Amino acid sequence: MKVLYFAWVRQKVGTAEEDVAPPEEVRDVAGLVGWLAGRSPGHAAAFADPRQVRAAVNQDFATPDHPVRAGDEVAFFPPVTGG
Amino acid sequence: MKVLYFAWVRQKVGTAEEDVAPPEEVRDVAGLVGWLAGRSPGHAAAFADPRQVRAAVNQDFATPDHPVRAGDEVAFFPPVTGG
Amino acid sequence: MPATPTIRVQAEPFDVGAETAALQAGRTDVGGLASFLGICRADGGLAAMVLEHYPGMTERALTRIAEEACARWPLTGCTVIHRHGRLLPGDPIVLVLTASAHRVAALESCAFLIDWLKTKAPFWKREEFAGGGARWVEAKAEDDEAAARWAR
Amino acid sequence: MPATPTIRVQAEPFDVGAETAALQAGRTDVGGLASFLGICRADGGLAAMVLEHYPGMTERALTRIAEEACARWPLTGCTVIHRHGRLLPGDPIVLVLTASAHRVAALESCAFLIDWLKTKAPFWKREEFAGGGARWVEAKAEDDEAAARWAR
Repeated sequence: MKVLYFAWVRQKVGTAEEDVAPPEEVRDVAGLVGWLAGRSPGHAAAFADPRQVRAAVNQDFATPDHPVRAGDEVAFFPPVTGG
Repeated sequence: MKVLYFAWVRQKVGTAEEDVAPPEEVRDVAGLVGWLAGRSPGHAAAFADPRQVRAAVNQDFATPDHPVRAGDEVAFFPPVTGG
Repeated sequence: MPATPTIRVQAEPFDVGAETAALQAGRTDVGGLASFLGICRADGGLAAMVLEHYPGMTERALTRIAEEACARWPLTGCTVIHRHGRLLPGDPIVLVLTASAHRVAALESCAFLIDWLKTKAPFWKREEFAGGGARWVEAKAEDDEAAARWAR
Repeated sequence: MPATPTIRVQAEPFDVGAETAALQAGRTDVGGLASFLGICRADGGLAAMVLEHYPGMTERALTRIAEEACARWPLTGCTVIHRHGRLLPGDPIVLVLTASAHRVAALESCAFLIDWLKTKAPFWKREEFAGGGARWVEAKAEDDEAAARWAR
């Protein structure tokens, strides 16, 4: 599973991209957030307030209950501010 | 008093501009329309349906009860269609 | 102080890129620039469009409409250019440009300007057709309705 | 058939005049062209704005938003260009252009596109200040509200 980070989420995690293999119990975005938060202090800081973080699965915005599977591209980032 | 005509009002009257000296009883736009309509068959045709004709006095849109005086610039034209 | 609008009534074409650049030139407080460009369509065999106007009153009416926009919205600038004379299908007719620190002010004032201009600026369109016929364009009730939504 | 939008995500500047001309080129059915140009402001000592985006998803999101506009309004064409990377005060950031036979469709769809883009396209702005500080721009509730008025 490829995980991407953008903006301050990327800065806090300390990397823009990583390949991860979460355990079987991680079945949705919320589960993945919980599991990723345990990987490093940077991850923990990035996900400290999950309400501030948005997600996309395979390049579509996704809610916390959206399923994630091996092979997915999952991204985490703050609310968008383009335009 | 200078009277200007635009668009099909101009075409029906047959002139773009004329100097007129209406009698004293002509005190407002509606009175002027009635008086002008009697000047020629072209004028009569232009003002046959006064609801189709708009007016301006001294370059501001004016209603039929707007006063007109010697020295004014009065214009008659169809509803505008610019833009 | 409200911005001073730029108003031009001309037979010549205009340059959208140059007018856009002019509203930004030398300043860094413009966050959004909205524009509307009206173009001559070739509907139903239209060969040409002749735009008649009322010199003097036209400039006066456009200035008043633009000043009203500058008073209602916090604009940094505003440009209205309207052509007259004979135009061919594809030719630009009118350009409304509004600049502001914020997008909503730019977008709303641009829509306001074109809606008001359609009902308050003394222009008349005559359509000439390939077959030789011609007719004066009639005013549309929907244009009055569009302008009325800005009344207050 | 709805028009096919033109979508570009690029570091380079764009040319408003050329993009406007491109939506008209070779056709005479365009009666109105609305545009919104977003520009980098120099608020509060801003020295530069760095725009980060999500390559791949960005193009996908912009295409989806533009296709939605082409489905909702009778557009003859639509262009969305969004820059990324480091921008200076006065630099253009985003261009939305919509063309239609009728002005209301062009104006409404242009406002729709910029409102939706602000909440649905994966861009993030980082402001850098003359003093050396920097901060990520926070999303605004008013942008969500602006986008929400197009929900149906």
